[in-house]
Amino acid sequence: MTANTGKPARAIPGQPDMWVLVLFEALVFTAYFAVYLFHRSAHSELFLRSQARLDPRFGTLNTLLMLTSSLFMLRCVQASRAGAIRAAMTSALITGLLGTAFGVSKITEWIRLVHGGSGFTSNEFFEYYFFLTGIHFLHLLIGFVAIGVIACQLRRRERRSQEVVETCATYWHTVDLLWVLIFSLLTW
Amino acid sequence: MAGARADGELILFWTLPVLAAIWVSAFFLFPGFAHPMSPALTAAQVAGFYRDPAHLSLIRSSMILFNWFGVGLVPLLTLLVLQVKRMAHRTPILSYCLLGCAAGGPAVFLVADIFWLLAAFQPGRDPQLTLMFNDLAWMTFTTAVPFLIGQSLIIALAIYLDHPGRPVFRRWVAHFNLVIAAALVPAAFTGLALSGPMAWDGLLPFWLKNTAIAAWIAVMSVVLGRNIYRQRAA
Amino acid sequence: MNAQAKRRALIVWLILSAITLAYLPLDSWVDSQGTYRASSVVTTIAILLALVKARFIFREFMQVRNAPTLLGRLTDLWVLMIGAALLGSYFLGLGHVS
Amino acid sequence: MRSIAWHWRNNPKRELWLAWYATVVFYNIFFIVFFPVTHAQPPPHPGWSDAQVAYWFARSHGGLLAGFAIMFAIAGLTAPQNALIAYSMRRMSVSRAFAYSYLVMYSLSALPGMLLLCVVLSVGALRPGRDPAQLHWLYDFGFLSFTGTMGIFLIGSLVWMLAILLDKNRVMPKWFGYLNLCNALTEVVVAPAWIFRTGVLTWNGLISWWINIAVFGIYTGAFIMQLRNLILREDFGDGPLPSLAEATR
Repeated sequence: MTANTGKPARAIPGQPDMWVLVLFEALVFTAYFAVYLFHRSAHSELFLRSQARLDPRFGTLNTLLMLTSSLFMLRCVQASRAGAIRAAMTSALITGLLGTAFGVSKITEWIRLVHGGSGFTSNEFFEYYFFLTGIHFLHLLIGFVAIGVIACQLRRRERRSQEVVETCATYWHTVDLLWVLIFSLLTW
Repeated sequence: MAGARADGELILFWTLPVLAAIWVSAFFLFPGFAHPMSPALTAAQVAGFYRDPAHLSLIRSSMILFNWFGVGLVPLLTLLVLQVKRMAHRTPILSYCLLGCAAGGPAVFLVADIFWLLAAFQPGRDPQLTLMFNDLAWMTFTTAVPFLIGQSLIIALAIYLDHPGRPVFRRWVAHFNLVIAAALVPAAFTGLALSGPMAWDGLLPFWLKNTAIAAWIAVMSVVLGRNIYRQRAA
Repeated sequence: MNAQAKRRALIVWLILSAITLAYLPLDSWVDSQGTYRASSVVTTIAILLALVKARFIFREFMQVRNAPTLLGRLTDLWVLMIGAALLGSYFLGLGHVS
Repeated sequence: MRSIAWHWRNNPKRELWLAWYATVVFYNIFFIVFFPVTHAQPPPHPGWSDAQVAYWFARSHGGLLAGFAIMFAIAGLTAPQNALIAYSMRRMSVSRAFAYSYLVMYSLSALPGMLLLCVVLSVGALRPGRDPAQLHWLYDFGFLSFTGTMGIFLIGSLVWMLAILLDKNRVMPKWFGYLNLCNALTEVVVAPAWIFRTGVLTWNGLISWWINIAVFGIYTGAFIMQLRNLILREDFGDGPLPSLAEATR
């Protein structure tokens, strides 16, 4: 467990093993993005016309929700490290609620698009759009499991493992990180 | 190891005669086995085979029986797994292997069954389609040897690695399983020949393979039965 | 110390949110052209802003700042690699316009 | 030769090593058969016309029949691999349910994972004169069953992941547990192969095949090495496994 007084030692937050997932998934997504960008610049007319059918307010709102959830996740970790269980629990709860809001907003956007005639199979751009946002959504769902694990740890109070809390937090920030990249590439 | 935990093993073992009866009757009911259908038949001949009113009910009933036989073999294979578990191994890994084969083998076999029944379900179909289903059935049936080869090799290995002083099965059973595994291998290569001894109605993929399976079931039943009785007496 | 960390996190969040909102004028700039013409400048800016955000998330939210230097170097390398791959494939694709 | 004989008689880990070598041999033969011999991988295009499919079958005729014949003969080698992975979970501090459910799932994995493709493409290659439309049906059946039925590999990876993350016996490193999650996610990415006939998400697509196969390759390499380490470290107890350095000293 990390010392919570004095100058903190330089330690990797959580299990170093989680960073294998973070860096690996970042690479896999980079590969997806590279394929997307290549085709986008080769067929820019179609992509830009389709992109214009996205409402940028959804993307912006989702990004703000995701960033804010990350902020509260960081607060949760800091509070747990300082032994403030109640504050940590509240932050974890807010993180989960913001994640839920993100999910709801995402689904709303999907439904709107599909009703507007832009589905998964409509054209090449929407193939990428639904694929990337869909696979990200899956990461978000796994993120809820991570929040659940944090909540279980916090309920154990003194017997909680700060390492597990931080590992799960790192995963949640990865979901944020991937979304920030998807947002920048799909909406613009 | 013995005692209450072995209850019911004898009943499972004695399902064997029923199973054998199903198997033998299915084998002789199917009009394309006693004189196996050649892969060189034309589409019209194959369609004629399924359209023959004398054949149709025989094909259907035999394949339904075969379906039962395939799955019925699983409890008996599981009894073999338990014998392997009794051997003096450090790990349960060989019994895990055998359990995997016991599940995989019948599953592959059932696929062949589906294609035969599909061909017979509407014999009035375009002869080309009937020919395709017939090909799928015979290819699946004939090449469905990977898990049979696997389980023979695993049983042989398990016996070789058993305690030499107090073996569960005697060593000749291992040698026998190696011979059976070798006899099943040619069937995997049947796709390479449409006629001759390597075609699916030929000497090696049909007669040798099916005789090997019959011999394996017969011999393994006898040694398995002897073991179960001996272990109950102990 | 805790209050200080909290304030730092809040500032980071404000910066990241501001960058997010900075994308909005980029969009209208594209649309004002009337036609859907690809603008390499917009895409490049969008990618660069995303990289800046990614590095902030790594260092501040994921607390790489307090982690051993190796992890810091590794994540920086990753940001560079992602950037190179994204810009590279984008400009490579421009050569294959169909 | 003498040393092999000695290990055969005396090595207490001989069963584990046999299973491990079976795994290595299987993947090597699998690679040779599927890539250079049959050209079933990288997969041909799903958007082809009947005539193009017929031409593909005609061109790879002999390779398909010979290559898949080898697979029919050796596919039983998957059993030791699955048994070894199940054994790794049995050695962990988790319920036996993990090992058994993995074993059950993977006992059937060879069928959608490989054998259906082998049978169906063999039938396609069997008669060169078959109607191209039927060849096309066989072609679709083969590749869709091979690529599109990833449930076993998805759930299997998740079961292994959960066991590794919960384990207190240090049987597998935690990072490998997380790598299982990465692999599971790529098994989801192949699902759109049922929908698209062109693009990057088809059964031979840039994303659902090329990127996925890279992940799968890394994952397979990692688990083969981790199983090797497990055997080296195995002490046949039921507590935490010693580290590799301690075990091989």
